[in-house]
Amino acid sequence: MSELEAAFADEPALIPYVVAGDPGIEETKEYVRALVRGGADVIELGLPFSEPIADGPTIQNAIQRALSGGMTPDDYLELVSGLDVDVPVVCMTYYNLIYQYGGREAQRASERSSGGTPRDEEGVEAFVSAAADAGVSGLIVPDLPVEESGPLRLACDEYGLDLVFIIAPTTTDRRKRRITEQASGFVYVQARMGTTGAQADVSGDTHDSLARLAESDLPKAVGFGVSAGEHAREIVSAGADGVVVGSALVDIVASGENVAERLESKAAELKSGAREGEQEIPEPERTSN
Amino acid sequence: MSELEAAFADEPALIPYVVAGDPGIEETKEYVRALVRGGADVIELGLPFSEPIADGPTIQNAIQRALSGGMTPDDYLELVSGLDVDVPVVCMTYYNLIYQYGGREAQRASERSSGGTPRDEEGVEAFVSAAADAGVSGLIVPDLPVEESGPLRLACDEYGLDLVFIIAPTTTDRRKRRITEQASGFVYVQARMGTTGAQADVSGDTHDSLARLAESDLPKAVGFGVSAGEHAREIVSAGADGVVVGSALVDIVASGENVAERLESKAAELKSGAREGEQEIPEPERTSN
Amino acid sequence: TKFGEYGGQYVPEVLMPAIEELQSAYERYVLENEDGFMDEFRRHLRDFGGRPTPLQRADALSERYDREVYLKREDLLHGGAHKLNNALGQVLLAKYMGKERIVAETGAGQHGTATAMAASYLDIDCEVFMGRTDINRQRPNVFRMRTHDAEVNPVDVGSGTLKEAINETMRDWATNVEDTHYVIGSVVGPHPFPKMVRDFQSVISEEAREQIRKKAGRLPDSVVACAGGGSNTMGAFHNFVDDAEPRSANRSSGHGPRDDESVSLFAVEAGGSGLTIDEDEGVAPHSASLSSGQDGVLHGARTKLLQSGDGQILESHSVSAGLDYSGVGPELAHLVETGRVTPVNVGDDAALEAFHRLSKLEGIIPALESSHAVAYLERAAQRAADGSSGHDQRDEADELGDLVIVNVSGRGDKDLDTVIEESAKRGIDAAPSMEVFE
Amino acid sequence: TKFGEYGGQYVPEVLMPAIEELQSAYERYVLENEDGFMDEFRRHLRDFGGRPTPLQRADALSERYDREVYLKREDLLHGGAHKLNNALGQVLLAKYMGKERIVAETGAGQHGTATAMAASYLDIDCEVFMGRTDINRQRPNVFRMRTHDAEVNPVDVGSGTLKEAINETMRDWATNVEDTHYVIGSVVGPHPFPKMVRDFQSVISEEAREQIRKKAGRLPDSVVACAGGGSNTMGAFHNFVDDAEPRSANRSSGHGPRDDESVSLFAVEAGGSGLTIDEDEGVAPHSASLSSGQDGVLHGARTKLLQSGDGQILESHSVSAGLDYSGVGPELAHLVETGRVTPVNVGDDAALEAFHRLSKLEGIIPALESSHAVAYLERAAQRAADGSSGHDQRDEADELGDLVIVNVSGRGDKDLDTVIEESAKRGIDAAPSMEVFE
Repeated sequence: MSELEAAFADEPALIPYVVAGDPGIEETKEYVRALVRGGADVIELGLPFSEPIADGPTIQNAIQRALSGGMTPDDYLELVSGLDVDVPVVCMTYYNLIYQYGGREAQRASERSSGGTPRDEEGVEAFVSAAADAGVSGLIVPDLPVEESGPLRLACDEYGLDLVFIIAPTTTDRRKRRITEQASGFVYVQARMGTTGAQADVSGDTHDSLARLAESDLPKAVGFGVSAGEHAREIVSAGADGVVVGSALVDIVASGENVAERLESKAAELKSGAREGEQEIPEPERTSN
Repeated sequence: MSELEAAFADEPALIPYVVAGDPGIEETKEYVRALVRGGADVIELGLPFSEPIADGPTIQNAIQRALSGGMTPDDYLELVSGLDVDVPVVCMTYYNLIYQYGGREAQRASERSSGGTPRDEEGVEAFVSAAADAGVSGLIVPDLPVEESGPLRLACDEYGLDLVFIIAPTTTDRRKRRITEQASGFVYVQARMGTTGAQADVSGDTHDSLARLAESDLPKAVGFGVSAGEHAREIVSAGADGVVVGSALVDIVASGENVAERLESKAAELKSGAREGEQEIPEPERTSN
Repeated sequence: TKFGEYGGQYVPEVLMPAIEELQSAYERYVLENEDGFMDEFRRHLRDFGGRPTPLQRADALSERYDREVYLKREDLLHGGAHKLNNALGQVLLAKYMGKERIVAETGAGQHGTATAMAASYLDIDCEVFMGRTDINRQRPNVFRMRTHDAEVNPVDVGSGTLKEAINETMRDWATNVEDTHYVIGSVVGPHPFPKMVRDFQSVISEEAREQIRKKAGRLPDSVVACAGGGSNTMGAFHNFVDDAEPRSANRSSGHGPRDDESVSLFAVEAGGSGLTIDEDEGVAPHSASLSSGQDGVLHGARTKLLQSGDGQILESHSVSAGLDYSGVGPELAHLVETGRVTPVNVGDDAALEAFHRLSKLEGIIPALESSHAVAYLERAAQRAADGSSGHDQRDEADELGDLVIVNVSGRGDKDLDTVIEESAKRGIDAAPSMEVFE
Repeated sequence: TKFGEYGGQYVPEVLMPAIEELQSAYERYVLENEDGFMDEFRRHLRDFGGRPTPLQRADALSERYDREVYLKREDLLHGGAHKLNNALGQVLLAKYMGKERIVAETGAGQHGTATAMAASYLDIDCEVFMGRTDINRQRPNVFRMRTHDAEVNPVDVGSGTLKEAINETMRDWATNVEDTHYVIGSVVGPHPFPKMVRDFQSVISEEAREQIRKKAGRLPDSVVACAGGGSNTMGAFHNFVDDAEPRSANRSSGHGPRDDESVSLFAVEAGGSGLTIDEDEGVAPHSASLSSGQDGVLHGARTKLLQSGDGQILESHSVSAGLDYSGVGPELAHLVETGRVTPVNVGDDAALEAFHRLSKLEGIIPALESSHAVAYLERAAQRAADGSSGHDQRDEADELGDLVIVNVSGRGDKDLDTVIEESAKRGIDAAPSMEVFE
């Protein structure tokens, strides 16, 4: 059982998301500590990419702030390795940063050797290796569908990282099987169509998606639109093993007021909701995970 | 010999042009009298038409002033009949006014009869008849080439008006013969290409044109660009029987300062130049007209 | 030199020799294809101009009006309008005649642009006369002409619009006639211009006739074209003027039989804001010379004109600058007089609505000129609806018949600013909101 | 799903089922002509779009460059650019797929306009995403889209240009993927978009190949097309990519023999103001991804990109808004990588000069995009002149050979304001004076 999987073992997991470097590196460290104090079981830490096509406006703006602040992949890995928290960190980013991080390594290598285009295999390995060194437990790459994930999956296996995949409301059963075969750590259940962003209620798609995933052994964490303890309760009671909360927290970061304190209390609210939700699950089901 | 032809009999004729109604009817009467005092042998009086394609900017603007002042064909004929000068008046206008004057008559007629389009024959007769009644001696219609002049020629013959045609620098010998066959009163020799307008010198085309017309019995008056006594001298010495002067006079009208006085003295200058020119013609040629 | 009572050559003597020379060149090169002139002309139309233009079935309009509506797509010609057909023909003819210089008038700028294009393509100097008012309100077309290296000469006299530009071009021509050809922009002016321009434009109906036979299996019941000066009109009509052949039996199925068997020709004039003339101001609030003009002589030809009782030419008005002219081609006047062409008119508002309708329903933004032709379909349908109890209107609607060709003489990109402004001012329902701009 | 190392499907899982559905529809309808899809597509291209477009011999350019220069006239396609080929194909495909709604991104507005046209023609709802900056600087195209009844959704994030508009359209698609098709505007995006868009655009080279055989009796020595995303480029190249047939003996008469016997393909990128990148500002002063980009993943595909060493995408820059994109189609990247396509670039000033040159010499105002392709003729000629003593440059110039096709991908009416302003600012000699305005 990987570090990530283990985080779901005892009780429903709270997976808060913030963007690294929003608005600065020290703040991010402070916010992560606050979230852990509030009850976070896993920290999903965004490595900002300039074209975040899977994210809604809230997180786009956070990414913009982080990039304006000068956040780079190297800074990110240094930040992670300097985090003094005892929960696993999963890195959420887009594929080009992973590919290009390796690309730079490969370019240096190809100057020595016979040249040529860097291949995926060379590209991702450099990033995964560095991430593993920094203490990253797993990766979420929202623009990397299972079809294109081969090289990254191999590298993650080699360096002991989990590779988390997203299951969307549109995912067919055939794709679901393919994805769950490749996924590790947990399955990220996308609660609704579209992009990330806090919503006022839980999408009806959530229950269907969880039901379709009942047979999978991996923990299932629901994200996209989760913003309140009540949502967490409902989602966990519907069978989820955890909730991912991003935009609602990034909103707090964006406000700039009492951020750490409010993050901690929001995390506590969400964690508490998740625990309540667990109580509502009939006994036989609860033990099935 | 018509009134117009007779005006050329004794000495080289001065034919000044002004636009009727520029700037008003009473002013025009005053200007005409001044021109006659200065030595005019024929008055060319423009009946303003909104689209004066054969005229340059000076006369265009004069026409605009006259039309703005409300000048109409009826006003024009009334003006002519009220002129108390003893030189012939030739009416310069464009064909649509002649055509449409009759058109109105014809329309009134067609309301009584069975309708239908007014034809040239009906159209022009009304105008020519009214012009004759008003005391007009002849017509110059710069947009009516000889090809289209049949109906107007007929009407002029019927009412005893002369129809003056223009010979241009481009006119071929074939056309020249056709035009001189149809022309009466005098032949208007266009001194240069283009449109009316005062110029600083006499065009070289003038001598050629006059030479080509030597065999014609009609008096030859040269216009387009004549503005000074010196020009008149040169033109008459080259064999012309008269000069037409328009824009140079209209410029004086436009200035609005001491107009009558200056018109009279300009006419005198031109007439004097013409007389000087006549002195320069070798005797045998002078008697040929 | 006449079409019945209309036409002729009412120009200053200084121009007559050039007119005779042009007449001779027209006969030799255009009518007799001397030196392969017409072959070369057609090659340029094809390779440079993009001919043939399509005849497209307008599916949405056909459904809306319950008849087969076909659009002749002159908007796809190089430059964006039918104007190039004529400009290319005349510029080429000028070269065959050995002229070294081209002058042209322009109002909205379409003809000037087409002439400038043709002149730069065929490598001959070009000067365009354009009223100051038009220059200021048609800047993009001035840019285009200058970009094609044509001189643009502002005309400051009078109202500074098309009429004055024509006058001024005639003056230039009178001055430089020996080495200069005047590329007149429509089927107007002295003979042989109206015939020659018609011949250059008649490729429209030549193609349309063949295309409709191929697509619909027969000739149309009617052809609808807008009419300002009338060059797209005559181009769209010419090859149908003599058509009087019987149609297939089913043509009468939809709307009942018509009295005659010929192809009906509808010239749609700009009704502007109404047909009443203000003689004191010297202004007509429309450009409907065929519908309401009087016979007269303007710009070299006898034709139907907007004029005062005295014969002074009135300023015309239309939301479409390209239809804004006080005269009309003499051949059209003749065809109207003889009953072969039916003159109709639609006002500014109806034209604006038609502009939006075609843009929304068919994916084609028509020129405001062409929008008048499109608008007549709606007018006919409305009359049919209004008059379903009365016979007169019913008959009028049915004149269009079951199979209609509408000439889309040009594209409307050039008119977008005007249309947006005028639609907002007049509260045209069909106009889209432009709230996207902050 | 790849062209060599390039291409692929790098999109969120939520879109993958739609991509699979699209792949299936592409294979059935486009590749296998199921239900006569391709027949209907080609009929619309002909009747609505105005295809075929001419292949015109450019007489003045041929003389200037001492080689046969032919222009493929995509500027004559309905809407004024090659964009309609793709928009019409995808909108029609969306209808065959039973979709009820179209979304599209647009930068300069050309693709948005083409999509709006096609959507109104084929009667399907259409929403276009456009950056706020672009909306404000491309007002006429916004007017056109609105006039065709398309919604225009402003994108306020980031720099408010094309890149952001694509991101936002992908987000809308991810939200509404079940009833919505995303009409992507170039040969970019996840598979099968690059192949499918190429197939829709390949009608350009299909026609050009047949036309040049008919006119010149053989295949061209080279084809020159501008490359931003690369849809006109792939359209102009596709049917020549496999050509390696021997040419007639006299082809080497003018410029000496070349090394290979295939049709040379030149992709002309926007060199902007120079190829140096400012990483600190995240800005590239050009759009030359093929010439100077690094491999990476953007908008669903692996391709050559303008990016920082970290992999952040750089803002590109070109005087031509339509070339202003940080990526390029993956197939072009592959063809460049394999040596089949030669990437070259010309800067802003050279493109502006070419804009004026073609307008003056040939009577065609090219789009600023297309002006880059035209400019490469001049560049090659200059190099030949400069390098007449040295061998290297001489060879480069001779790559164009004796018979060249240049793809004029669109018309430049839309660019007039920009060109006049930029020409004045940069002191471009070839620009005409605009003193006619008071």
